[in-house]
Amino acid sequence: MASRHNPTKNTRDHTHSVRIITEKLDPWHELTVYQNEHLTKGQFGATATFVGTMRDFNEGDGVTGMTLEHYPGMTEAQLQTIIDEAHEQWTLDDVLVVHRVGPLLPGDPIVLVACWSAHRAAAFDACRHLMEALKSRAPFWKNETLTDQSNRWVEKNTDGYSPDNNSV
Amino acid sequence: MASRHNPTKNTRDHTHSVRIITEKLDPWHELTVYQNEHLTKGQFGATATFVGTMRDFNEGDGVTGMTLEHYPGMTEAQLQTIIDEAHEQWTLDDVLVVHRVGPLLPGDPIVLVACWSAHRAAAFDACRHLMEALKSRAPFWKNETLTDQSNRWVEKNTDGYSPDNNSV
Amino acid sequence: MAIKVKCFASMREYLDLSEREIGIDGIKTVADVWRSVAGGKPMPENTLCAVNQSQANEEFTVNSGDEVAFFPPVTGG
Amino acid sequence: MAIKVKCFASMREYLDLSEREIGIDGIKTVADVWRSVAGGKPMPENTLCAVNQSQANEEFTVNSGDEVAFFPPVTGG
Repeated sequence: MASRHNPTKNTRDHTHSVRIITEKLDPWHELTVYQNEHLTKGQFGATATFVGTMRDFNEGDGVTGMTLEHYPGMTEAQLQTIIDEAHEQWTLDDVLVVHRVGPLLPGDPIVLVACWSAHRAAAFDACRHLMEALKSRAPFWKNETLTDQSNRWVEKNTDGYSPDNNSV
Repeated sequence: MASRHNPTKNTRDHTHSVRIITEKLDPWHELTVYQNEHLTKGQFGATATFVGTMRDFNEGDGVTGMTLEHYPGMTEAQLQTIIDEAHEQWTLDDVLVVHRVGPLLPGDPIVLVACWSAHRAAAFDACRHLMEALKSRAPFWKNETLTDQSNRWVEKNTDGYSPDNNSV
Repeated sequence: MAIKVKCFASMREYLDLSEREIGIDGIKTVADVWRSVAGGKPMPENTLCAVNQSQANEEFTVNSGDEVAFFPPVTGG
Repeated sequence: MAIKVKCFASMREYLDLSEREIGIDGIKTVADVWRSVAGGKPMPENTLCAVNQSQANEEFTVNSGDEVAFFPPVTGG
């Protein structure tokens, strides 16, 4: 009977918190499996998640496909650093980041970020912070295939805090 | 080939967006089913979700059970109003709110809020806003059973934006 | 005709009243409804009132057929 | 000994270079590595550099055995 909340802050191994995958990402299945394996029932009260999904449009153009390139090794290291920083800044029970690479189709989920904590402020704040940190610091690159079969590199992620921006 | 994002803002019926349930809430299963039924693949790029889960501790005491009471009719109406307001304020593809009532055990999910949009800022902002609005305006009440078998009403939800608060 | 009165959570226990109908005679406002069912008990600070499932204050006018509810601050989510 | 050079995304196409080893002779910094592989092409604005998978600037000292990478702004998520 745990009557006190005491996540083992900053001392645990977070290596299971990062996964780079080439197969289809089913975020809700990932969450089910991860929560069963890694979270303790009754400890966490708040789970905030974000899923980025490939759209069939971007900057006014139809998009029919996408290839996600990454820097193997550095990607995992950067995500670990970002997650470690989040554990420093907030009291979190656990974090999960799953990112897909390789060829994708519209409607395919690209990224999942999830944060578990006792209270909702930490979960919300950390989830959003992690997502922004991932988009600005983790070495992934998107190459879009447009409806006319041409390809283009997405040039820049925009800030995700502005309500009028055009990024995901 | 949908190359333009155009959610039918403020004109659609949002009644399917609210569910009050007495059975066990599996948020990830709810999201899988709802997304398949109500969302269009390729339209949305961002999904932000929040799940509130019953802890086995609160305000320093061990908690062994909880009963969620609500005001049938007014609860659904208030949640609809809150969701309509969110659709006014942000460009959202869809919103889902599921709240459990009746007896619960530690580890049981209590509430799910999910927002789908083209871009992540709207999804994040709306999800958090909806959760705060639900906690401050929707007529639900928690009665906790403590480890000594005594019962007490949770007296007040606290603000969820402060990093040091004690609420979920 | 009558007014339907509902109480929830700690208010249900405080007034020992879950649901009840009262006559409209002498009732003009939400505060009158309270006096009619509270048996002299004061309204606790922070009490919330609703008329026909919309939040209302104590001065809100009540009509025959209305549903009036009293409850404490909400704690869902 | 040698330095491993990697380029990603549009930088891979710009230099037509995915991965290559170069000798350490005459190489002191990240900027020297660029000159060694770029064939006279200027470094595009916003280019990011990494040494041993940590972000570094052009003045960062490079040693034998290091892995040096060049890539454009990241666009994942």
